[in-house]
Amino acid sequence: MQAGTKAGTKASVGDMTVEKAKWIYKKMQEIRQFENTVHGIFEKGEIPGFVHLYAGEEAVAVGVCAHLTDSDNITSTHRGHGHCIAKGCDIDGMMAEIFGRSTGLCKGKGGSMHIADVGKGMLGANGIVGAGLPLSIGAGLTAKVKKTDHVAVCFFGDGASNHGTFHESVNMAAIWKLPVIFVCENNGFGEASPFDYAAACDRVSDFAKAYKIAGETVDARNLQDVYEAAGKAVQRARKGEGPTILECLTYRDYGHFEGDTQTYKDKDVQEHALQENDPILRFQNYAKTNEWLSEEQMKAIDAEVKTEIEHAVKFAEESPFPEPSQLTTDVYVSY
Amino acid sequence: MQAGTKAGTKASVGDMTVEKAKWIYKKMQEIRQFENTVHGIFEKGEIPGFVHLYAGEEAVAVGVCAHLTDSDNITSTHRGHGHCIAKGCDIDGMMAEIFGRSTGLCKGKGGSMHIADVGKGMLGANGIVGAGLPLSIGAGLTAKVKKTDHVAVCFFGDGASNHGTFHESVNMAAIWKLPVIFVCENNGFGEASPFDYAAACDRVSDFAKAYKIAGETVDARNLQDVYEAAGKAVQRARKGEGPTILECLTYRDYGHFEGDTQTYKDKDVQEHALQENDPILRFQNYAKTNEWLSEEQMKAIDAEVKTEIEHAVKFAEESPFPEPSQLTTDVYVSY
Amino acid sequence: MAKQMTYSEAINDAIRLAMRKDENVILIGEDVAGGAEVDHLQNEGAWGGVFGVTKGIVEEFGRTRVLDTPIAEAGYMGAAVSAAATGLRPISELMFNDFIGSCLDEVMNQAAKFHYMFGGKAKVPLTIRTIDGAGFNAAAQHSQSLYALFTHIPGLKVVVPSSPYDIKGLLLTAIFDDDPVIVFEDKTLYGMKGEVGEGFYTIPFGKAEIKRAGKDLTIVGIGKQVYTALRAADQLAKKGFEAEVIDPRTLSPLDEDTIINSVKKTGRLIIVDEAYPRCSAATDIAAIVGDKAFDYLDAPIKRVTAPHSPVPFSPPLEKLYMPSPQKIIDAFSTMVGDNVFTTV
Amino acid sequence: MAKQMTYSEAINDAIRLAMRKDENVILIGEDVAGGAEVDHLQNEGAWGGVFGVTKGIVEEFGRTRVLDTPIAEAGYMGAAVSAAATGLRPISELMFNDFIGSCLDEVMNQAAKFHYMFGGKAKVPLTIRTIDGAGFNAAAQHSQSLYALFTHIPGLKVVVPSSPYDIKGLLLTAIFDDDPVIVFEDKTLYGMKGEVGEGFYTIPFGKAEIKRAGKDLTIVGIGKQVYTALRAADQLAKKGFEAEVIDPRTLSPLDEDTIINSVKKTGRLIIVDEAYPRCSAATDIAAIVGDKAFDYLDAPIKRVTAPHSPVPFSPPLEKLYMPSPQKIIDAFSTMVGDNVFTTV
Ligand SMILES: Cc1ncc(C[n+]2csc(CCOP(=O)(O)OP(=O)(O)O)c2C)c(N)n1
Ligand SMILES: Cc1ncc(C[n+]2csc(CCOP(=O)(O)OP(=O)(O)O)c2C)c(N)n1
Ligand SMILES: [Mg+2]
Ligand SMILES: [Mg+2]
Repeated sequence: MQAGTKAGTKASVGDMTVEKAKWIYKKMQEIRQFENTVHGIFEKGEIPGFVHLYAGEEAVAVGVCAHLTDSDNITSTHRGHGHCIAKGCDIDGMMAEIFGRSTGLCKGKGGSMHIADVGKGMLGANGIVGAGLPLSIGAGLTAKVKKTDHVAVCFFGDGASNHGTFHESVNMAAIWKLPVIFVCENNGFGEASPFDYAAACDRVSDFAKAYKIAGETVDARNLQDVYEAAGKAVQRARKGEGPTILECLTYRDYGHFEGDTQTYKDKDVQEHALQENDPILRFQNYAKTNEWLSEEQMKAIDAEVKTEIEHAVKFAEESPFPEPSQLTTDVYVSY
Repeated sequence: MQAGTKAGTKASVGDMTVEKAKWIYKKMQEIRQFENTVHGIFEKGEIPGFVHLYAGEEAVAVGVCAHLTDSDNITSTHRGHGHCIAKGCDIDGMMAEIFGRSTGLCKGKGGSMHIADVGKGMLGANGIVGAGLPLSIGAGLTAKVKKTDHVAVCFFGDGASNHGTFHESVNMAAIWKLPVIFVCENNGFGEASPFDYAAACDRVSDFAKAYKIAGETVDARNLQDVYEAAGKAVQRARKGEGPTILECLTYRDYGHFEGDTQTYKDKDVQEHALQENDPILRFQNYAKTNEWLSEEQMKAIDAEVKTEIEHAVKFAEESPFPEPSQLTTDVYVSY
Repeated sequence: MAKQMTYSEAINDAIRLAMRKDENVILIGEDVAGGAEVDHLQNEGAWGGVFGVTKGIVEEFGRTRVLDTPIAEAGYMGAAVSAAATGLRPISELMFNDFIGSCLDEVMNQAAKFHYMFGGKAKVPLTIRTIDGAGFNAAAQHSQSLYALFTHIPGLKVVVPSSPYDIKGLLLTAIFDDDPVIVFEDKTLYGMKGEVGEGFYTIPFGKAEIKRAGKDLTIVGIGKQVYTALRAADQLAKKGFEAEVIDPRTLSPLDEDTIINSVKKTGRLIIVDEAYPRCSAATDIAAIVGDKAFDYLDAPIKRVTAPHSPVPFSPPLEKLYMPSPQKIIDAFSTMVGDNVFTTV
Repeated sequence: MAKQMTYSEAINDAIRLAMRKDENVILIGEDVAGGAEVDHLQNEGAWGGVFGVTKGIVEEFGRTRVLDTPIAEAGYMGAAVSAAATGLRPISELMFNDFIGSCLDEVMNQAAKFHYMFGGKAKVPLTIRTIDGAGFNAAAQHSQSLYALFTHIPGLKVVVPSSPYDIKGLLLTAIFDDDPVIVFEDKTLYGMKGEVGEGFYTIPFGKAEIKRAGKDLTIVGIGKQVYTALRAADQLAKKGFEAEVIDPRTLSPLDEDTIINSVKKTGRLIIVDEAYPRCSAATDIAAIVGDKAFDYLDAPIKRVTAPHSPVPFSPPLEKLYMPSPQKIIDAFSTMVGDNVFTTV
C-alpha cells in the first residue's frame, strides 16, 4: 500500500489504483441511483412488465467487472441492471429499454429482463433462471477455440445454484479448463425461499472441491473482498488455469420484484443491510479512512451520476415507442 | 461371523444369511445368463431395437436390491435388465417384452429400454439418461407424505452423473431428507466417453460432502462390499436419516449397446474384468473359501437358472405379437 | 349456489376442495407456499405463488402437503411424475409455461408415456398448473402460450380455462383424472371476477361451451381469446351478422363435434389464438374442421393469431401482437367479400 | 460432378467441407468423436457419433474443434448458443431429437429469441443436427419426429432433408446461415444411397422440390415420408391417377407457393407425416392451404399421420403406426368417392 499525503491523493490501495477506485465508486453509484430511480418510477406505474432491482448488490457486479474489458463476456440474470451498468452498457439506452422505447438498447423489444449489449460483452439479462450458466460456457469456449485470453463471467443467484445447469456448466468448465468465473450472488433468497432451505450445501463454493477447481466465498458487502478474489480468479482464467466458483454473500435491498411485500424478510437483517452493511457506505468509509478518495470527490461523483440518471429518464420519457413495423423485424437475420 | 461345519452349511457370513446368499447368487446368475442369452439372440438378428446389456455389473443391482421389498421402489436406466431381475420382475415377461410380444411385461409396447413392473416397485427402465434421478425423488416423496418406511433406490450411470438432474435430485433429497439411495453404477464409460474425461470429480461420491449427506464408493466387483454399504444406506433411509450417494465401481462386459465395436476399451482392463475381477467368479470363490455355499449348491443354481432362461426364450418365441387393436390402447386411462 | 369470485380465487378454492377430499393430493412447486423455514412467518402471510394464487393453502394443509421446491424444474416435475405413479395425486406448478424448457423431458417422455410404454400398468394422475398468456408486458420469455406443444404430445390432456367458473370445475376434473393433465392459467385472467359454483363440481374434458349462439359465423376463441371473439361478435351484430362463439375449454381432448356442428350451420370459421401461428392449435382446428366439414364451408377458415415472432416487450408492440376484435372483423370481411365491412 | 454416397456420408462430407472452409465451424455433442483421452485410440477408430455419421472428422480437425461433451444437453446446447453469439459457427448434435426434453430452454428461449429480444443486435449462427424418425424399433423415447415443436417456435428454422443430395446442400446452408437452424436426420435414411454433388454446394431454405409431377392429386411428404408418397403415387398411376409429390425440404420457412400452386392444379391434397397428428406439420400445411387455396379444392385436405399415440416398440405395431402407401390410397379413395379404389 502506498502512502498518500492527504485524503483523495493515494495512488493506490492494495492492487487498486485511485483511477480504478473512482471508476468503481461511480459504477456503484450509477447502479444504486439507477435502481432507486426505477423503483420510484415503477411505483408510479410508468414502467411496464416485471422489474427486479439490484440495489444492495452493487459490489458484486462492480467488483468483478472492474477486471474485465469489452472483449470479455458476461452472462446475467433477471436481475441484470447492475451487471449491465458495471459492464459499461449505455445508461440512456438501458433506461429507454426499460421504458419500452425504440431508443432502448434492444429497441424496446426486450425490456428490463432482456437488456443486452453484445458489443460490450454483455450477453443479455435473462428471464430464465439458470440459463446464463451454460451460456457462459459458450463464451469461454469461443475464447479457447480462438485462442484469445478473454474470460467469461457468469453471474447467477443462490436460487439458480440449485438448477441443473449449474452442475452441467461447472463440470464442463472444469473438464475443459475454460476461462469462466462462476459468480454466485448469494443474497439469501430465491424469490421468497431462503437459500438455507432450498440448498443442501452450506456454501455454493463448497462444490468447488468436488469439481477440483478453485472456489471461494467472500463477504460482498466489502467491495475490496470481491475485487481481490475476482482479480485472482480472472487472472487464473486468463492464464488458462481454469474456472473458479466465487460466491459473493450479498443482500437485495428491495423485494424479489417490484411489488413484492417481502413478508419473508427478517426486519433486523434488513435494517443492518441497509445501514452498516451497505456496500456503498462501507466503501465510502473505507476510502475515507484510508485517505484514498475524499468526501468531496465522492460527492462530486454522486452529483455527476445524479445528472446522468436524470438525463436517462428524460431521454427515455422523450423517446418514441417502436413503430408498428418493428413488430416482426429481427425475428430472423433472413427468412 | 458364525462358523459352519462343512461347506455350504454356514448360517451366515457377516450380516448375510445363507438364504440371502443363495438368493443373491441366483439373481446374479439370472442376470448373467439372461444377458448372455439376449446377446446371442441379438447377434442372430432376432431381437429388434436398441439393447444395452448389464453383464459384469450384477453385483450392483443384486447387492442393493437384496435389501428391498416389493414396496420399495427403484428407478432404472437404459441398461435396465439387471435392475428388473434383481427387483423380482418376471423373467418370462421380460424376455417376451424384449421380443416385442403381447405377453411381455409391457405388452410389447415398451421393449428393452422400457421394461417396468410398478407392482414390484420397478418404475421402469428409461431411455433418457438422467431421467431416473428425479423419478426416485417422487417415490421417496410418496413414502414421506404417506409416512411409510419405504425407500427409493435410483440406479444411474457415471455418465448420468454429469446431467443436471443429478444435482437437482440429490439436492432435493438432501433438503427434504428423503429415503433415497443414489446408486451410481460407475462402469468407467458413458457410451464411448471415459468417466475420467467427462466428469471433473474423482469420485461421484465426492459430491456427498457438499450436500452434507452420506456418500461412499465401493468396489462393486465384490458383491459383499455393495451389499454391506447398501444395507447401511437403506437402513439410514428407513430411519428417516436421509439420502446416500453410493458409488459402485463396476465394468460392463459387453459394448455400450449391442453392435458396439468397443474400440475405446483397454484390452488388459477388459481381460481382468472378465477374469479375476468378475463379480460372479469372485462371489463363488468367496462363498467356497468361507465354506458358505458349496460348489454343488452353486452348480445346482446355475442349472436351475439355465432352465429358467431357456423357458423364458421359449415363452417369448412362442408368444404372439400384439394385436393391431393394441396400437392405440393405453395412451390414456380414459380420453 | 353460486358466488362471485376471481379466477385466482376459484383456483385456490378448487385446490383446497381437492386437498380436503383426498389426502393424496399435494401441491408442489416454486414458492407455492413461500418462505419455507422462515421463523417469523409461520406460514401466515406466505406468498402463495408468484401471483398469490395459492395463498393460505399452506396454512390449512401444512408444509408436508404444500411443498416449496428449489429452482429445479426437472427435479421437482420428475418427482411429481413418479409421486403420481406411486400413489399421490400431485398438483405441480410450473410457474410460467415458458419454463417448460427446463423440464420438457419429465412431461413429454415420462408423464405422457408411462401409461403406454408400460403397457397400461402405470398411471400418472398428475396435474400441472402453469401460467401462460401475453398482455402483461412480461416480454419474450414470460408471455408465451405454449399449449400447442403439449397438444402435440399424445398422453397429455390440455386444458385452457377462460373463466372463474370453468377453471374451478376443470381443475377439479384434472386433479381427479388418472392421466397427466396440464392446465393453462392466463395471467391476465387472475383478477377476473365471475360466478363460481360453491362446493365441489367438475366439468368434463372434451366438452366445448357455446358462449354465444349465431348463424353467420363460428368463432373459436382459445383461452382468454374467447373474450376477443365475443367483443368481435358484438360489433358484428351491429352490422347484422350473428357470430356463434365457442370456447373449446380443452384442446386435448378436443370437442370436434361442437365446433363442426356449428360450422355446418354457419359455413364459416375463424379461430382466435394468441399463440404462435405455425403448428398451432389454430392450424389444428382449422385442419380438422377443413377436413370433416369441408362440404359445409362457404369460405376459407381464417386464423387470427400472433405473428410468427417472439412476444415483444414494448406495450404498443405487444398490443399489436395480440389478436383483436378488429383483426377478427377484418378476417370476416375477407371471408364475405371485402366491401361488407369497410367501415367497422 | 456427382457421386454415389449414403445419406450418412453426405452429412460427413458437408461437415468436413464447412470445417475446411471456415475455422469458426466446430462440431460439438455427445461422442461426436468418441473415446476422448483414451490413450490407445489416438482419434482413429473413434465412434464418430452413435451411428458413426461423424466418423473420421476428429482425425482431420482435432479435438479442439470436435468436442465430445458430457451427457449434459442443457449445458452443451447453451454453450453452443453463446459460442454462436460470440463468434463461432457451432454444429451441435442433439443425438436423438427426443432428448430435446433436456435442453428445450436453450433452443426455444435462448437461441430462437436472442436476435429478437436483443433488438437484432445478437446473431446465433447455430446449427443443431438431430436424429428423428420411427421404423427402427427404438420405442417411444427414441423414435419421435418432433419437428412440429420447433416449427411452432419463431426464430428457428426447421429442415427435414430426405435424400443424400438434399442433406448435404441443406446442411451447408444451415451451417452458414446466420439464424439458428435445426436439421432432422431420419435414422432410417442413414444407409440410403444417392447422387450427391461433389464439393461445396448449398440448397436454399424455403424451396420445396417437386419429386414427381401430376395433375390429379398433390401429396406432400415430410422427410422420409416423401418415399411413402412416391410409392403411393406409383400405385395410383396404375389406376390412372397422376399424383404430384412434393418434398417441402424445410418446414420453417415453408415454401407455401409450390404447394399451393400444385393444389391449384390438382384440386386435392394429402399430407403424409409420420409425426403425431395434433398441432403438427400436417395440420399446419392443411390449414395454410385450406385457407389460401380454398377455391381450388375439390375435396377436403387429408392428413396421413401417426395416430395420437406414443411410438410402440413391437415391430408389427410400429409398422401399423406409420403412414403407408395403402393409407394414402385409402385417403385418396375417400376424396374421390369410395368406389374408385376398392381393389388396390
Ligand atoms: C427456470 C426458471 N424457473 C423459475 C423462474 C422464476 N424465478 C425468477 S427469479 C427467481 C428466483 C431466483 O433466485 P436467485 O437465483 O437467488 O436470484 P435472485 O432473484 O435472488 O437475484 C425465480 C424462481 C424463472 N424465471 N426461471
Ligand atoms: C438425455 C440423454 N442423453 C443422451 C442419451 C444417449 N445415451 C444413452 S446411454 C448413454 C450413456 C450413458 O452412460 P452411463 O450413464 O454411464 O450409463 P452406462 O451406459 O454406462 O450404463 C447415452 C449418452 C440418452 N439416452 N439420453
Ligand atoms: Mg437469490
Ligand atoms: Mg457408464
